[in-house]
Amino acid sequence: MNPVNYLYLSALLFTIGASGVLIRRNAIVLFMCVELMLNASNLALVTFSRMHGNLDGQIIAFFTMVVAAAEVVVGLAIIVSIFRTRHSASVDDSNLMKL
Amino acid sequence: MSAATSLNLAAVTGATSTGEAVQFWVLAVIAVGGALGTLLMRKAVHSALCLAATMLALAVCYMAQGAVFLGVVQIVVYTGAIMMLFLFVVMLVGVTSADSLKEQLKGQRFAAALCGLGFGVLMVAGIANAKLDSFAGLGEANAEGNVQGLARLIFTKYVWAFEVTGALLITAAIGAMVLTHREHVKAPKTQRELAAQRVADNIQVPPLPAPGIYARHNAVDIPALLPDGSIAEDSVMATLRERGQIRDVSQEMLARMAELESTTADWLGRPPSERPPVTGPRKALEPVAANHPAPANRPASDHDEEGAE
Amino acid sequence: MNSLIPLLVAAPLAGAVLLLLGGRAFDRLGHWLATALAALSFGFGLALFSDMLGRDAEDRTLTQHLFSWIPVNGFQADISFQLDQLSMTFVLLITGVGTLIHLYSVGYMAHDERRRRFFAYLNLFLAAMLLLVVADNYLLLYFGWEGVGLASYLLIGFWQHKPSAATAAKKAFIVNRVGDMGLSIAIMLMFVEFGSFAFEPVFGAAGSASEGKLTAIGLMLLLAACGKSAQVPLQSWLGDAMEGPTPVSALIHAATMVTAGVYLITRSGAIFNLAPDAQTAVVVVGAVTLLFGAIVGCAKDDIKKALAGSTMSQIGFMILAAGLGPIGYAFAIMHLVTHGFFKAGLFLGAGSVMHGMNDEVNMRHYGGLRKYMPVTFVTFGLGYLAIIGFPGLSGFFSKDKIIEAAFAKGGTEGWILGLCTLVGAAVTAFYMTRVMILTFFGEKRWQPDAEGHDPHPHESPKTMTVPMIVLAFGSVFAGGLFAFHESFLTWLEPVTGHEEGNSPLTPLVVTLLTTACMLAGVALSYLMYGRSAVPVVPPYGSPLTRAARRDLLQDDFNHAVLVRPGSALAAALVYFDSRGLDGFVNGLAATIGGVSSRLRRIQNGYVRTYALSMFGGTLVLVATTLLMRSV
Amino acid sequence: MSVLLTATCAVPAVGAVVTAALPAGSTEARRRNTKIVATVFSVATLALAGAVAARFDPDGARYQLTESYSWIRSFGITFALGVDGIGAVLALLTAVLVPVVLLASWHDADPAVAPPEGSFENRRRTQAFFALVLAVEAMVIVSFYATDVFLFYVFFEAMLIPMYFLIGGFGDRAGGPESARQRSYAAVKFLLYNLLGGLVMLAAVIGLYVIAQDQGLGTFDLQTLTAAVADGRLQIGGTAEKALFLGFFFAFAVKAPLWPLHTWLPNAMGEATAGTAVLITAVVDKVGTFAMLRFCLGLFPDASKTFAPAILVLSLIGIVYGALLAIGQKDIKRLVAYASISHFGFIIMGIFAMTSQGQSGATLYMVNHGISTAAWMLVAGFLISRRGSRLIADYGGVQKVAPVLAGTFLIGGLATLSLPGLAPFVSEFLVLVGTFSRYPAVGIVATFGIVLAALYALLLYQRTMTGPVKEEVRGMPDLKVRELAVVAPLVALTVLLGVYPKPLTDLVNPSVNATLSQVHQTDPTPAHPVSADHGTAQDGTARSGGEHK
Repeated sequence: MNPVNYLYLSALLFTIGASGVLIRRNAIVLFMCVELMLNASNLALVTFSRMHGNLDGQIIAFFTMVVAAAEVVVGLAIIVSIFRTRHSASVDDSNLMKL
Repeated sequence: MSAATSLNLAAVTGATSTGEAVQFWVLAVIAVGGALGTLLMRKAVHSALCLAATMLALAVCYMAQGAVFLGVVQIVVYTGAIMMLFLFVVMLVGVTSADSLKEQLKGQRFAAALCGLGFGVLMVAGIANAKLDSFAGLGEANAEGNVQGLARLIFTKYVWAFEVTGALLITAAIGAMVLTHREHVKAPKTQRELAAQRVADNIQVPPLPAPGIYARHNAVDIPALLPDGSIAEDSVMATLRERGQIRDVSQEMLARMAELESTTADWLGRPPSERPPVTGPRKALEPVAANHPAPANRPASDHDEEGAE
Repeated sequence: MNSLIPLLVAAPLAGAVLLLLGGRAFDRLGHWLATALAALSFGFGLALFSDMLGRDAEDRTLTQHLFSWIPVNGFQADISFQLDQLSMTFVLLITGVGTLIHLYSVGYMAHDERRRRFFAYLNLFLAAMLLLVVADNYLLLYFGWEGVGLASYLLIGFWQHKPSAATAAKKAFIVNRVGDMGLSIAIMLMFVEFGSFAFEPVFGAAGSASEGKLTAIGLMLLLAACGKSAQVPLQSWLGDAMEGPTPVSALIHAATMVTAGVYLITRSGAIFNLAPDAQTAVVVVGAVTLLFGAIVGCAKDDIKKALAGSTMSQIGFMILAAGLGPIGYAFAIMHLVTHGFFKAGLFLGAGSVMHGMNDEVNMRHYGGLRKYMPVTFVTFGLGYLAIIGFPGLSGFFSKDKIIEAAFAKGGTEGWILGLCTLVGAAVTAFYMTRVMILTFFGEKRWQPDAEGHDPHPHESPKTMTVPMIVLAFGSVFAGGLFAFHESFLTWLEPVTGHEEGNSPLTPLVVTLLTTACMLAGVALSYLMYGRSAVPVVPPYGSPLTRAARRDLLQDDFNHAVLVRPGSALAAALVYFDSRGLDGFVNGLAATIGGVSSRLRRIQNGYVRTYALSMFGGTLVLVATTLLMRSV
Repeated sequence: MSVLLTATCAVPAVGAVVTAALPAGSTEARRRNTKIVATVFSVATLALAGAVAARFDPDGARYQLTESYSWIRSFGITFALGVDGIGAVLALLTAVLVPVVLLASWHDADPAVAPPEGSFENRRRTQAFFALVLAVEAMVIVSFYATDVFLFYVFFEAMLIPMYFLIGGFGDRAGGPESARQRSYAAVKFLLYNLLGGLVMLAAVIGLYVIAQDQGLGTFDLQTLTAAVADGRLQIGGTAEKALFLGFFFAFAVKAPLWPLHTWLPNAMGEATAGTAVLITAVVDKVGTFAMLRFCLGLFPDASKTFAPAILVLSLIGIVYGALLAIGQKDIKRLVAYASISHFGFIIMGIFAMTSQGQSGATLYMVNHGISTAAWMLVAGFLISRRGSRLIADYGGVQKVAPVLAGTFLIGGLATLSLPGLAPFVSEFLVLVGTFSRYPAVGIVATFGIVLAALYALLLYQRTMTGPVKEEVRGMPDLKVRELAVVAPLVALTVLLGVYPKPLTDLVNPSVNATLSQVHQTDPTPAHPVSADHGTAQDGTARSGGEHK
């Protein structure tokens, strides 16, 4: 088997994640899909690391994870505070950016 | 870990062993299935579980590719910490709340599907077109161990980025605290004020009745019984009431009482009680939600039986 | 001795500054300080005059360079002075008459609460006028030129609470500005032509310039002179300027400032001599104005406006003489000086009459005043005799010389000009006699003033009568003195040059003709006004009379041709600016705003829509990248 | 390397920060402290700017007291300061006017007793106003001293920000809620107009850099660039040079403002406080005309000559148009604004006539117009603050009740109409002569401007100050001591520079000569020059003649 298949898997997962972001309305699920996209890119990075024979790809994947953790913390906090005020986790209910 | 190490051996060279191929196909199916599950499950909890599965599969993929450390981190941080965080929030927001199926944005689903499809095709085409046949493998890089190799890079070449991510994490932590912190707009009411307020509003001046039936049950989802045998709804917390997760055991209790009385009468040699079995007013409360089994069939919970005889 | 020249200017200037900035401290004695400084300046003038008389005729030009004013590469303007015989004449006239009028004003303005300011302005005027005549270059002359314009503006509008006075002041300044424009263009032309605008170098180099250029410079200078000296077509402000206090009319609008145009033309003789076309223009302007002013003077019932018409006419005589070239320069200046005496005297007399008549100016409401104001009557009468050219008095000598010079121009022109001046002399006699009769003779036609007080005519105080008496002396004897052995001509000749024309008539004939015309004018006037009662309400009159009462429709003309289209243009431009230019800008903004408000509907506020567009954008980017790579 | 220039720029900047940081002004005493601190900083700036002008040696190099610090190395951008005669004089003008403006605006930024609905009203209002004015001063002075094109651009644009807040946040007390709307309209219009110009200029700045870099001159340093342009090392080429020139000129023409890009000025000056209006017209706008002289002519000499006739026509239209509109105005401050447009026409005309008289005159004009318009506008502001109306028709007979106010107002008006003896005359005449000697027809038409100027200045005086005293005007107080302290130095300077402008011309002449030699222009020679023995050879001639070589 060619390790390129990992890349195909990564592309597939990324696409599924992106479609999820577009389709799902629950902010939490939407957020999960974002995580899925990040994971997919991590897989690609790890595969590239293997391809090039150095560890820099893994390092980037590592940083991605850290940043994703930070992002999740803040993102979920935002979701919670929105839920507290609006009693809804649907992103369609927050459309105040429309003027 | 030993499995991972053995898998890792295949990854040190660029080529893949048959074992890895088998493993890949298994994991790929799990990962894609999990991803689709995340996308398609109506309930957030289920989505989260599916995502966790995908992440676990990916963790194994990392290990198979020689990224042992990342695989472990993936399990610990992602599946362990982040997904738990997700689950907490899901619980906070409401486990049962499900997306409605009706799409409100016109053409959104179609456009999303089209975009997804197009993007997938493009990516696949791009990868297929790229010259990716030579895989160097990580044998050299991981010579002194994957963790050591990563550590060397992180603390030398990427030390600046590493420090910055540290700052980022602290900022995120503070940010989360700030965001979820609720400022008291006015001074919190004292107990005296609350009491005065209750009297003034004339609603439930004394404390609410406690849940459970003393000597028989003390679970929070079992309402207390009123003297007439009907249930006291106020005794169950509002969340459970809202979800319809109240276990009404009044019938069973009354049956037991009746049984007890008749046994006693037998033993004392009295005639059995003429009192008919009470079927108290049920109010509007249906004790059993559609997806809950009838509580009448579940009398023998662990602690419910204590002191029965 | 040269260092006295700046002091000539500095003394009254110091007075003006002290009185304006000194505040109330000078309220009590400021007017005497101002008078003393004017007199001091006169003293300096006399000292310089005696010094000058002690020198040779050719060596009488004094210069004094103070400092460099505007030094920019080729453009060198200096604050430096030049005092020659021509300037000296003016200095003495200005400071002399000026001092007398300061003295007169002490009495005339005694009850005005803003007297200090009045004297400050008078001193300012003296300083500017002196600067004008002692400047050694055109730019510094321009400084004084506009300075007197400012003083005139301030003094005409001295009683600012009267809208008519404020309007008259503004009108005077703006009409003068039109003239000033001419002066500044002339200076620019000189700079471009000669690289300098100082008198000496310009006059020295004038010969090398083309006649066309010199004519242009000359015409521009004439425009300036028209503005300042109230010559047709820029004469309309002088009548209105009579809104100012009477001493102002006497000093500025009769004796000195309005004659600045004559000074300018005489001073620029070197240019005009080489530009005959410009000279012709000067002569035409002079001739037209002398008739114009005389006609206006005949019709006015306001004593000051009648005198203003007369001033215009007399300056027309001077301009005409100046336009004749070296034949006439000296006589123009001579008439200027004698006119300074008698016209100042006449105005002061008029002021004295008004002072006694509750500030009434309408001559139809006077009558029979000779008994009540004997000193005024006598001094005014002497001035009257001088102006009509009664033999032996000042005006006789000077005006006669001008008429003679006009004939001496020669040819058809000479005849036309001579006849014009003769007619002018006759009309002068006519309207001055009319003024005399209406004011001092006949029966009383006094009217109560606005508050119903009947006038109680009385002789004016000493501070007012003394200057009138002194000026009357000047009116009587100055002309004779100047004509004696042609002393004035000899005095000025080194500066202005002189040549005898070829007159078709002998001087005696001219003199006789002049006297005859004068007598005819007086007789006609007596027939019309002296023998029958004068109506209090003016008769309807002939069309010419009615037009003359309205300054020969000059104001109506200006209004119709300049003011009305001008304000319409301004209004149209205001509209254009707010609707056209700004409308374009605002319209652009509105268009962008409109398009944006439509485009913003795309921003529906749904996060997922934004995500979709981001994703779509990424798709396009990736596709483009791949395509570009594959190509 | 002397740090005098940096210090001159830094003092007002520090002053702005300090003033802004002072404790909030809820009490009168705290507000007064703020004002005094700001004024002290502005006076210190004046002292430094004076020192710069005093240390400038007219016979020395073109740019003196130069400083240069590396800023953005990869693009060759430096924080380079240097001063020539023109910059020194204009920076001094700025430094003179700011303390005066601060003193004049002493109470303009006090919180209103009853804040109107929706107005910018808070406790730091006073601090904000004084800090913003100092910030403007700092930025303007940097612009005058900058010898790096990019540095100049940055500050040229940055000064819009404090100006925007000054216009939009602090208006006349006159007018109701409608005026708040008008004010924000004016502020936005000011900002957009100038931003548009600035962006076009940015494109031109980048274009200039790209072209220069192609020819091996990767720098924004003005001295290097102008020297390279002069000796042919930098050849921008016909079309590109024209485009770049227009890019620079557009920005400056908006700022100046030149007809037909002027329409923001009447709004801005009308709605802002009198002090801010003075800042706009007397200080900020001068940067535009100054930059035409320094950048347009220095960097693009050929294009400048190509476009000069067209620009002269526009400025001529501006002179007449501005004056006619001033005559037609009903609002005192808008009248002053249109008068300024007319004057800016003169300044631009002097610059592009390309004669030493014209350019020296234009530079003096910037200074003199600054001083005289400041006097006129500030007195008008005092008048307006007394009656609470900007309409000319609401006044009449003020002279009777407030003679000193009327007198200073008249002096301001007379200066505006260029009365000889007052400073603007010197500059206006120089501009006219300079223009006339190259373009006689333009010079003659421009001369009509002096008649129109007399018309609007005196009409305004007549309608507001003379005539019977109006009921609302009765009891109007005369100028107070503070207001006299504002007007007196301006009037004194107007008179002084009208009679003895030599200190300024000595500073300006060498720089103008250098500018002219950059565009390869010499003054037209007189047709029939006066022979030597008649020459008016004074000390000034010999001196400037020497510098010319």
